[in-house]
Amino acid sequence: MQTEAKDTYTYLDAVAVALDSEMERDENVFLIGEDVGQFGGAFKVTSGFLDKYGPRRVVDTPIAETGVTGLAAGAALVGLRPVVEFQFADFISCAFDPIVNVLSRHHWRTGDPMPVTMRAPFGSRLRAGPTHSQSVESYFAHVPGIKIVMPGTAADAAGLLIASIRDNNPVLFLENKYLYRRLTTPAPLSLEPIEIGRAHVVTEGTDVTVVTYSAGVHQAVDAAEQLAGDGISVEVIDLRTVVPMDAETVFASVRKTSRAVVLHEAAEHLGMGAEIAAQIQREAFWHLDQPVERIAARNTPVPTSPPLEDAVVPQPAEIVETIRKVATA
Amino acid sequence: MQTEAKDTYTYLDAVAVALDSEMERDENVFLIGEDVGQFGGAFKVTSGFLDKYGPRRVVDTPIAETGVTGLAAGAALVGLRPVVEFQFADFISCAFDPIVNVLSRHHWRTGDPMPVTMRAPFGSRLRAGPTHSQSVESYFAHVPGIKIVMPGTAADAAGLLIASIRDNNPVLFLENKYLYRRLTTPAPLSLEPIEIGRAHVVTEGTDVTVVTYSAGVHQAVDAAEQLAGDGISVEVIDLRTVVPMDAETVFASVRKTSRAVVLHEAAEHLGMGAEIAAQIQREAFWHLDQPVERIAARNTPVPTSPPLEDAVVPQPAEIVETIRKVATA
Amino acid sequence: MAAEQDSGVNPPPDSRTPTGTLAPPIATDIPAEVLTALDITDTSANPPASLAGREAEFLMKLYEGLVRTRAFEDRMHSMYRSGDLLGSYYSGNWHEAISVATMAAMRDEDYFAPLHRDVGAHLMRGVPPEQVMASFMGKAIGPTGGRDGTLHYGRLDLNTYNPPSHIPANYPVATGMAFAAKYRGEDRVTVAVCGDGSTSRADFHEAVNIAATMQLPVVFQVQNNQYAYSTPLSVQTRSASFAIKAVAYGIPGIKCDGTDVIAVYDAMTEAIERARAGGGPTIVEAVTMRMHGHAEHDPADYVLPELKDEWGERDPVALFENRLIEADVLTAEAAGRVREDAKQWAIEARKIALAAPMPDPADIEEGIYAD
Amino acid sequence: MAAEQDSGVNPPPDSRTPTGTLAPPIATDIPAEVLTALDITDTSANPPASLAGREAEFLMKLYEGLVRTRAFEDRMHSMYRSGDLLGSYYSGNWHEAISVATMAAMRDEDYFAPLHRDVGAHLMRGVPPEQVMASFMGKAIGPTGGRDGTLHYGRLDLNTYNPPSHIPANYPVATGMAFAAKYRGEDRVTVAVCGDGSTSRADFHEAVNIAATMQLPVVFQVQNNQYAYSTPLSVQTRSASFAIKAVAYGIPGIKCDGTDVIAVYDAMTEAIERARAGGGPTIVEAVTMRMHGHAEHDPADYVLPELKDEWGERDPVALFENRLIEADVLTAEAAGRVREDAKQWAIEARKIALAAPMPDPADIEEGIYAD
Ligand SMILES: Cc1ncc(C[n+]2csc(CCOP(=O)(O)OP(=O)(O)O)c2C)c(N)n1
Ligand SMILES: Cc1ncc(C[n+]2csc(CCOP(=O)(O)OP(=O)(O)O)c2C)c(N)n1
Ligand SMILES: [Mg+2]
Ligand SMILES: [Mg+2]
Repeated sequence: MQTEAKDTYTYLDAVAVALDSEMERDENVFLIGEDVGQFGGAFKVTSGFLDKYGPRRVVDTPIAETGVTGLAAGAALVGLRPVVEFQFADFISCAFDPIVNVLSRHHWRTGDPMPVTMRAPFGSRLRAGPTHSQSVESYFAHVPGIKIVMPGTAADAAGLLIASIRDNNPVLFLENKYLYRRLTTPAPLSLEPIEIGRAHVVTEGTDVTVVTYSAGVHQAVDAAEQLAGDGISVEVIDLRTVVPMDAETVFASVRKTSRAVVLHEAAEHLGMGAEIAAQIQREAFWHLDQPVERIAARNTPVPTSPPLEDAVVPQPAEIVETIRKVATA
Repeated sequence: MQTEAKDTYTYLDAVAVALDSEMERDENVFLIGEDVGQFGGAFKVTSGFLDKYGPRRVVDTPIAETGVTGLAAGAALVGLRPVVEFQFADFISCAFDPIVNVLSRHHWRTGDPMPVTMRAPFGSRLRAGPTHSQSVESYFAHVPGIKIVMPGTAADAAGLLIASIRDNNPVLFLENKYLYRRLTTPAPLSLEPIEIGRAHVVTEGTDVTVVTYSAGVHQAVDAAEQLAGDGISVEVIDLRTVVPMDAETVFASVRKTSRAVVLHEAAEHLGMGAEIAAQIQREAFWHLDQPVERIAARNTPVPTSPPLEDAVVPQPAEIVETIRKVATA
Repeated sequence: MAAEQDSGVNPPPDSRTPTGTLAPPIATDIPAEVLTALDITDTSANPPASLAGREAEFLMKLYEGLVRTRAFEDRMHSMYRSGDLLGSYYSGNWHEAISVATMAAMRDEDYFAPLHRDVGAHLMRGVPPEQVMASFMGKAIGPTGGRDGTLHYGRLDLNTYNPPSHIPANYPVATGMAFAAKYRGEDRVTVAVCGDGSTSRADFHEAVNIAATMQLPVVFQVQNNQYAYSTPLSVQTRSASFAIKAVAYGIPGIKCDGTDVIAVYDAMTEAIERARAGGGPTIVEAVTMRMHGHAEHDPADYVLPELKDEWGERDPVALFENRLIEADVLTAEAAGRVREDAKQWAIEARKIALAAPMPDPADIEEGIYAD
Repeated sequence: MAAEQDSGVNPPPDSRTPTGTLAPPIATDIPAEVLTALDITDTSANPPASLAGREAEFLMKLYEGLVRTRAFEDRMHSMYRSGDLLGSYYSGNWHEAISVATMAAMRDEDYFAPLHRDVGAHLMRGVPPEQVMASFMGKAIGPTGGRDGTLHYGRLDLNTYNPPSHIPANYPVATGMAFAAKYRGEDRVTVAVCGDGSTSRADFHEAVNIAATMQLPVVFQVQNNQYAYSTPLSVQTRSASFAIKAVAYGIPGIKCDGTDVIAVYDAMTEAIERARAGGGPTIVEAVTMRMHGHAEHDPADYVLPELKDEWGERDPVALFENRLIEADVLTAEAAGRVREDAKQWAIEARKIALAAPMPDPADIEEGIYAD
């Protein structure tokens, strides 16, 4: 079990510890998904949970994303708090219909509760190709009624997952699988919930604002460090939750820096960057010295082969140069 | 059959005539969907087609949007040109998975053909409620490889449908069901294909650009007429196809007017207006005198009850006033 | 020209006559021993289920339910015609016996996940008739206050799920309600309803399969009314019946006559009590005929006249009334009174619905998220 | 504490032993007459299919196919271990008989819609082994030039569909290929393949149902290897077999021993020829065991040791080799030569794949749209 006391916690550990603490705390929380039981899930996040909580609360399913998501909705309606694991975020496409037409609208239509947490490992840079590397936040961000949480650090993964499970709404909790074992945070790991809808200013700066989330945070911080050497002061904002979005923190920063870049690994076209840029230009128009730039994946699927994938998803040099251009133009 | 020679053609007639002409022209074109045969479809678009073309080419199906869309993909792969009818665009959610993971990427992955046209009646203002009034273009516009065509006039419906069927790619052809019988165009109805990806400047103007598509075109033209009385000159651009988008025509107009409004009936958050605003502020930043404004539905589902629906989807007064504000601020 | 070719993918239209009338293929094609070995019961070709040993009070409750449901349907048909409604009405004519029997077989605390033809079930569960009417009128007193409309009037406080239009989205949701009951060790059962056409969809298959493997306390009812919009059974499935689809999931199936309120009651009771006792899901197919269009705007001229005639004889309300009179449970006079009461009840409801206000749009953007 | 309660929704882990070994539930639970009445054939418990009357050339073709496939698999396993591949490898060990028999039963012009364990089928269809390897290495010579990878090497010029990861998305696509063949009056058949786990999904149900109602010339093969990733059959379905799911669609089903190349050949031939003659779809279940992990990174320690031992004895390549030797179609010496040739062939392919360049990213944004 990834949940024992440790000196450092990986992003993956943090997810596991958060799940464990919520299951201990609330008998109504249960895990459901493909291979989550004895196997502990494709990425081993739920390793050991079956032994600790038994098959009543750690439920292996047939391969049936539509049905399992609908099942979670029904269980949530009458008082349980399901945590659904999608094996890869790519397969959430098979649950698009119930998420949009059952989960998202039900509370608005009826006033009934719908506390479903959907965990899904997403993202690129693992050479996993077009159908194991998708960023799926834009599939759902247009649909009113779903929260979309995308932590970029291990500590946030824990605090935000706890908040997601306690939230009374459907929450899409997108775990960046590239970070699972690449990122650690030292003990102790806080198990305080982190409010959904609050951005975090990771590095303060004065010349340009970079708005990002999930793995983009680390790319932005790396770029900020490099640009600091050239005397360029970058403010990095980690949105942490893309829906609802902490727009005020973004606007305040842009009013200060007058320049903004949005960074994400999803494709550019109608990615979250479009909404963020559209809002910034409206709310901070008279403060802007430059148009808002987007750094995002090319508008293609994510290729498998390393040179191809590297050409599609944002790379460090492109990130640094785009921020530099916006900051100095 | 809606396809006989007529003095005037409704938007619905135009779709039927275009379908008929393509079926006459190309033996590989066939229609498939729920109730499209003897019944002629829920909106009667394909009325009479079964009698004319027989059950081989006008194919009623079980209620199985996932399977039928996949079937169309397989048939298209090996040389046919399926035209799939979704009974309401809302039900395309059930085909999200094959559209994203089979249809959209297949050509890029393999070089194989994928000429599938998906027709779906969409949109609000018919008191049809949250699951019969959805605008679905944003569900798919983030996904590379799908074209999205949204005609606003009867003539465009015909020309663009013909182009869609002849296109070698998956095309989502979204018919505005509010316009079906409310809009007419005088004979003769041209059966020349209209190039996908070309916008149309509907009214020329100098003070403000309104970028819109589908039913929004008529709302924008009405507003333009009203504002003309107040001496405000509005340029209305009908995108006609939202993916690919004719960005150059939009940019050229905004460089001229220096002010832009985007109008659509989809919800605002990550609607097409986000992408359009993000592109305009980037490409015409130094020409803009005002931020780009979006007029769109509130970020809620579409309610059923008339006063509620009217409060959610853009109404004439709001449209006029927003354009006036942007033009005169 | 293509139309003349005979390599048709579908059979030509004339041959697409509906199958599955009450001389059902499974009874004729598949021997009874085979069905028994598979745990499929087919009572649909039997004579009407016996009234013997049933209490008069119980029979009268069923009868009143049937009559009220019919009175309500009649009122809705005329309200549609007089323009009272925002759009169409999805008639449950000839489904009354299924709705009423299902509710009679269920306990109040059991969960119910209906679809669009279950108006009688809602009425039996206690939704005031004016609320159902209001749902078709966009009025503030409707269960969703006008946010949703038409058939979306499920009320969770009555243990009823409010489904979206997507069919049968209620099936997976029902497995979840059943899951929760089992999780908590409650002995509530969940009943989910769908039509013949709905069985072709993802949600049917995934839900029934999941419920079967998890042995959840849920009953999957299929109301086989022989059409899905204009689509006859032969285009919908090639299987011998819907009950027999249970074989694919390793669970029992029951097929019964959906115009016989007692037959449906018996079938549902068997399935519900099995589920309550831990015996897992059952598919119950109740065969009837959709006597109106898909909704009132649809003249349904695609239905074969013979079929309409044949089934016209099988009015579930009249059939039961006659049997009760024959069995001396009811007199013609008493029946008349029940019918007149029901009519007044529906007329009264219409008055309330007509007088009700439209909703106030002020708070329409609220409630996207629960607190 | 919850773990101690016994109101478990799933049975406790220990009782979730896989069912569906070659003493299959349908053969024991459901009498043969019942299966016959339902048009389900179960030969899976029979002795090996007879070699009598089969030409030596044909038998040798099968044998060589099996040996090559195994040699290829062996090479891939060692390439995985030596780090030649970008990620994991989805082994088709113990699936060789199914792949080879299926290709032998098909014509070149028949359409094939595979999934991830069908490497032998691709090789038989003419995909050069270095292309398959390249697909797992991101090399430019792979069928998608490195855009897609791993198991996505279907080549339409070989009448093979290239599926995405989503299982079984190939099932609906296969119905479309079959639809096209019927539409054009061609006598091509389409064969679609999926695993036991894939049968639980939307795509399986909707595709088989559509194909059945339209009577399309398609064969739906289910490779029952008793696991879906870590998930045993008992969590996947409660039905007696996968072949018997055909009942839900009104089509025939056949269950056969997937380690007996001749048995699979006979089952597939029957189904394919029925489809070719206009008799519509069949579900063919071929039972085997997944002898490696889901992919090579998975140690599969969730598989019961008894099951691995039992099936370890049933190596489809060795079984067939022994039978050919017994039947004097093959000598031990000739067998050795065939094996050695195959090994060299695979080694040669690896050399080519290793030497092949990585793709050039210059045109990666091209090809989103076809002209
Ligand atoms: C996924 C989906 N596709 C299409 C529709 C449109 N539609 C509504 S009801 C209906 C027919 C349903 O037939 P059936 O399940 O037999 O129920 P019945 O109306 O006969 O009671 C259709 C096609 C829908 N609601 N959902
Ligand atoms: C829709 C979907 N959900 C989940 C997965 C992840 N996944 C890939 S293969 C697999 C198991 C498949 O099992 P089975 O169908 O039995 O085939 P096998 O691997 O045993 O050959 C799973 C769960 C997927 N590819 N698609
Ligand atoms: Mg029906
Ligand atoms: Mg398997």
